[in-house]
Amino acid sequence: MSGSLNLAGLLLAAAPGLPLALLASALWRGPRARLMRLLPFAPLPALLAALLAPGGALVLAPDPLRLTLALDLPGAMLLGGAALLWSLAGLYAASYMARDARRTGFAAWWLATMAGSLALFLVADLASFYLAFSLASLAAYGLVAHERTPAAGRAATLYMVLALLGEAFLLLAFVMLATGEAAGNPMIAEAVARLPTSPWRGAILTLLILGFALKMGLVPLHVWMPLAHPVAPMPASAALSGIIVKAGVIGLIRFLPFEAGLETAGTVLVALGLFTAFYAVAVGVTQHHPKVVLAYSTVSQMGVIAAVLGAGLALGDTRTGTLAAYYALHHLLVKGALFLGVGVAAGRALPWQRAIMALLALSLAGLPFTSGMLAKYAVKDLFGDGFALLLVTLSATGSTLLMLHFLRRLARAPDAKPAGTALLAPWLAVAASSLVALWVLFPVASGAGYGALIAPSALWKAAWPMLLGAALYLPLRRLGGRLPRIPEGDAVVLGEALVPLARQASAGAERLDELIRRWPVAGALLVLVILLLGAALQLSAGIGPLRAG
Amino acid sequence: MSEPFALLLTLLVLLTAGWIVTVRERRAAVFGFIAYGLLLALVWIRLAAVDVALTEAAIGGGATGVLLLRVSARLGSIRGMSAPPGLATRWIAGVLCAGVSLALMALVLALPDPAPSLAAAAMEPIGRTGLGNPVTAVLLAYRALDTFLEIIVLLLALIGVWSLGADRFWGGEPAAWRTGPPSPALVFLARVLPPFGIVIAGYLFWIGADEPGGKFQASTILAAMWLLAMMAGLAPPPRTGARGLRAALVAGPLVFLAIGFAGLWWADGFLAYPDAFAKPLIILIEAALAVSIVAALALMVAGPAERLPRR
Amino acid sequence: MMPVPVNDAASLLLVLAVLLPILGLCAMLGLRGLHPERVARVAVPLGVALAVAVLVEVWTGGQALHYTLGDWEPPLGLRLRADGLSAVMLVLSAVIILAAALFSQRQFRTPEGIAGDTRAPFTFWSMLMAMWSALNLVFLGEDLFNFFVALELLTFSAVTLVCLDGRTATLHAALRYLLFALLGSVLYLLGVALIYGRYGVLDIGLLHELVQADPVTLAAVAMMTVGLMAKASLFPLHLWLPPAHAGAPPAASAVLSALVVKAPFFLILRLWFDLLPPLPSPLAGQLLAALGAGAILLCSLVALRQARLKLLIAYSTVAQIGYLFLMFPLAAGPLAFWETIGWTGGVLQLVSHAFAKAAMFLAAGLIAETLGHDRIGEFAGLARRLPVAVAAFALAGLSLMGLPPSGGFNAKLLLLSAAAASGQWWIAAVILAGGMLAAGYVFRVLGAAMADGPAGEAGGPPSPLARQLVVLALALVAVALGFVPLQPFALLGIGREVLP
Amino acid sequence: MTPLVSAATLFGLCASGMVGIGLYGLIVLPDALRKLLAFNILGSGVFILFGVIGRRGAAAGLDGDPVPQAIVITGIVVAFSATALAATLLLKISDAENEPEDGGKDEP
Repeated sequence: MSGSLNLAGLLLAAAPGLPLALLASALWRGPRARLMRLLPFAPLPALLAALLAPGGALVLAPDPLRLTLALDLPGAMLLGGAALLWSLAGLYAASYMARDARRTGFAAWWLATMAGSLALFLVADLASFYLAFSLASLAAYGLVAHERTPAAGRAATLYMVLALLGEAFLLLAFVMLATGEAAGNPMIAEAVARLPTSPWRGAILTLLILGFALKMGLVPLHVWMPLAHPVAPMPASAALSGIIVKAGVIGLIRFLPFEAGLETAGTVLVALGLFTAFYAVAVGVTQHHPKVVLAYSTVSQMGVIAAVLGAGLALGDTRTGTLAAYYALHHLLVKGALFLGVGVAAGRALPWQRAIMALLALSLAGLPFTSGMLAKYAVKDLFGDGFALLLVTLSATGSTLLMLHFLRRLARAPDAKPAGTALLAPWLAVAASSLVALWVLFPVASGAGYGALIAPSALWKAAWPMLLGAALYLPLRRLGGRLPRIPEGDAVVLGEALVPLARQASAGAERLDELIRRWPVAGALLVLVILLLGAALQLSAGIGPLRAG
Repeated sequence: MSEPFALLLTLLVLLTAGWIVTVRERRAAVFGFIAYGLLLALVWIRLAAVDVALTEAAIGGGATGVLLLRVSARLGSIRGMSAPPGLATRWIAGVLCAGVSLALMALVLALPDPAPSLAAAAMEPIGRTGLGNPVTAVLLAYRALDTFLEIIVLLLALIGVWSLGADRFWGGEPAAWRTGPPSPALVFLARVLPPFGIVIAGYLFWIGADEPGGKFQASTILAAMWLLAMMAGLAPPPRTGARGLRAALVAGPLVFLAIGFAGLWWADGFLAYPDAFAKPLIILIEAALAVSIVAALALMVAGPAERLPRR
Repeated sequence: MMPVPVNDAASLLLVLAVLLPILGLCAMLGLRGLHPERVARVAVPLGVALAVAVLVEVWTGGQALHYTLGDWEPPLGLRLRADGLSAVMLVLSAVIILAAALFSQRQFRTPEGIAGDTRAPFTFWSMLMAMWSALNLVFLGEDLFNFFVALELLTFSAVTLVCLDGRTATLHAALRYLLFALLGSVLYLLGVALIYGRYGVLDIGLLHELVQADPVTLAAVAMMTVGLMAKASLFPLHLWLPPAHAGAPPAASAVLSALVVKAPFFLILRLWFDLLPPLPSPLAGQLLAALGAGAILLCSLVALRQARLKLLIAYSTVAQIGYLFLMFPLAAGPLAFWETIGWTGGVLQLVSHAFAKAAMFLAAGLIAETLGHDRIGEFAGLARRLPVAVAAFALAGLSLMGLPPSGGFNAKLLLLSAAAASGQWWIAAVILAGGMLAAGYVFRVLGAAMADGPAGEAGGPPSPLARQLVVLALALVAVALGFVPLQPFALLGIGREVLP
Repeated sequence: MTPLVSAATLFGLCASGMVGIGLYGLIVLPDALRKLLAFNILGSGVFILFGVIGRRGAAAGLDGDPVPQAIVITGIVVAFSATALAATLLLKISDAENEPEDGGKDEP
């Protein structure tokens, strides 16, 4: 890896650099006032880097820090998609939030989250990855909490608790990965190459999967998502559901040892992913708010990606990273467009607007010729011909069901404000880019030609699960209101039942502390500690009971 | 003196200590404590540490005793620092403390024999200091920094005591005893004792260089005489903001530091004395320290300012 | 063999570092007309320069500085010594005291038109000087009894600062602090007596050559350690710390939490790593770590429930001190390389906590001044009113939570690595859980301050920007420590041949 | 005839007892002044222990090692300072608590 400055390297550095620089400029009054209008421009270096600099690398700091940037194919795909969505969602936000009293604060959180999320796709060393991951994950708190309603407060608290929990899992995993490395801060690839022979392989993998699954929202760690994504302002929801969840995806792509292949871990991940895919559909169809339905759809789709990664890990297939990133890019752009669309096409929208929303929604289920079909086609190989393939195929049925439900709830939602070009244009641009990007990248990512896509068998393979889904939707619609209402975030209710317990625990701690701080108790404890420490020291030294001598 | 005496003394000390801790009355405990201080002085004599015995009698018994008497006389009922402990707490505490005592006894018996000692090391270079009393040599030459900081501790405690006064009285006079006019007996004592006290103090100070005795013991006696005069109304307590008093307080440390730093030029370093002048320099330091100690001890017992400063 | 120390001009800096604040104290006490804050304006920058000079001298020289007082060699005489760790501690306390002094220049200024001194300013500045001298002596001393005198100086000055406002509640708190600290001192002295009885030597450097793991030595170390623990307010001996902080002036709270409780901990470090011979079993270290874990878990939970900001921060101090005690089993393991990791992590925690906590207490002081109270429940609107103070609190919080980039993060990372390397998973779990709980109480404050509410308007005039910037600077230092490379610092190892 | 226990050792045991008694008083006595007395007992136990150690170190023609003696002299002064500070605090608390009209504050 060359440490010399090069154009590609500079672009890489500018990708997180420009958002951070803009954030720093908010210290001065002038730029602060214009911060909101600068949002669309902040991710442009990242977009350029994704287009021009794949394969580029830059060492930001030499040994012993070894902070290193490098852009490979999966990273470049996600970086490009994320940059595009950040930019267009920023444009959308500039207009959508123009009258928001706290827009400057919003822009600051936005830029911090952006910097972290963009950096995440192009860092190559362990420390930088953790730094970028923390920045993206913690700054997103500001986006979730922005509205300051009770619902936002609850969602933000839950988000923070789980994000910190995820950080803790990852930190421990990283520490264990780095232990035994000669360098204080190893390259991710070096550390992962040694993972299969680590004495703590099981523990590290468990912690990694827990940490990243929290971010991706795999069941049962998904509970924060249906709460957090909908409460944010529309463009922030798009960024959260489109981009931030991909932090988990890139994490698994980077940290799972696909080269070595681990069958057990892979199988567990497949099972976890597929269960998530169907569970989220089942809960999602009972939801009423269109944004909540979309959030459940994200959970379900992340389940599919986890299954893809798991299958690749079990096979030991080195293409897995690229394929998973390709699928994730599809979801990134489509889900971003869907959330932006909720802001313009809710309620009685114009027919063409409804049509585009329908196309986008069904794209998630793999509608032929949309990005969804391409993505699903590309990843199928990894599943072989067995039961897992059937389940993955059927997940499209579930998606169809969920998306039809979404379109219906969208039509019944309160009317969106009449949208001007400032909102419509970014929305349409994201929607269009989902098609363009996936078609352009298909040969690169899958290694197959376009011809395979238009073969009738391929089209039928994409279509039958959807038809099945559509057929299933009819009875479901009949049931309509008689479905049980599952609260948003489903299992979180069980978790929140623990809150009083935690309160009791802390009240207990307070009482215990009060007791300990009573003078006679503290005094007696002091004497006790003397005796215990004295005895412990004698035992540590191998001296038995106290003897003269 | 023989072993039975030591045994008797041990029993007396322990019994008095136990009595102080268990007796109901606060005032009785204070009187017990004064007696305890005198017993301790005897223990120190029996341990052949006459310097310490004098210090213990003067400060441990005398100054502390006067202070505690003054406090217990004025102290009203105050909120306890904890609820009176129950029987269980007392038992647990008792067992634990007995454990510490027993462990300590075992450790005392386990101390090496022959005991390590710096006595020879302390005597060897004592000629360079010109002193005859090794304890003074330790205090003012070998471990002079400790002694310097000890004076700072005194000053700090005095500032701490002063800081507890009210803002408006800052710099004013302490009211050592508030209650009524002094008794005739006290006035008589205050007239008769000081001349003797001053003579004894001067003697102790002078011999301190070579024999047991020294600045602390002498200063304490002087401070006691001054307090006696204040209590009897014969000498007005000084204003805590008075220039002279402040100068007296810092005289000791400053002289100490000045001579210490001068050591950089005329000897081998900070706090080193040139061999030829060591004894006079040490006596000069002791004299300056004594001034500060008398002022600090007396005013610490007198308490914070409680009368308006006279302008 | 120890190298024969020479008293040169550079090592005279050590003497000056101890005595300069005392000279300041004498000037304040002796000359009323000078006004103490003006004396401090001269003494504090000089002291900072001295501390930095010592650090530079140790760093460039690559070896410890020694000064033998009066040319009387130990064991008879006393010696001062600065190795890398001492030099770092010296600079740490100088910077924190500088911040406290800058912060307090207005609060403790002698009123205009008064010829002499007045109570609160005189007490504050003279005690700050005495405290500084005592701290420097603890960091530079080598003699066990010398430490006792330094600890007493420290206790007296801290107690007096705690009850400066003279309200009954703070007087009670000060009395409790004083008596408990005295109990700790006497226990320490008891240990010193046993050590002297066993070896006839009090100099740590000489003792290191002599010590054996026999009952008397071990019991002495146990007594000294527990006495020091009482002064460092390690759980379960923390009864005095929360009430003492409740009514103390902000600058006093800052130095108390950042420095005064660290001094006894520093001595425990010296006892365990420089005096105690290597022990075959880590049992005793694990006992200390268990108490540390108790502090982290219990006191963090209690901090979560505090209604007043100062008490919340005080409980956080007790919890964070727990982290320091986790290093004993980690640094005493059989793996030579990781020993330094655990040790460095502990020291880094000490330093970064000092900055972060000083920033927090000063920020709390600004908040209390502006609002007239420090009840967290009524903070809504605060972020608008005091953005710099709230930002400083948040940055300091980052370090307490152990999130990157911050000194606290690096410290926890090193401790975590050492725990992983030695397979002591329970310590790793405690470190991570402690971070979560810290996040809980930090966010509780930030959440309240960020909410919309009336605190934005009510109360007195806003604090001058300069004071807010002092607080922010401290918090930024705590964060900047996160950019120090994760390698064990070469600097901390200078002069510590005892360590691998 | 050598006695069963030497006087120094006897006083060493005595010091151990004093430490225990002082600790006990410091822990269980609720009254602050009494705690202060207990602290002084505890402290004097430690000082006597130093004295015993000094006496055991008699050599070079001296009746005892002078270093522990000097340490005790310093220690006694420090203990006195502590006692004075604590006692004044105590008086101040007592004054404040027995003058309820100004709520414990000095300054109106």
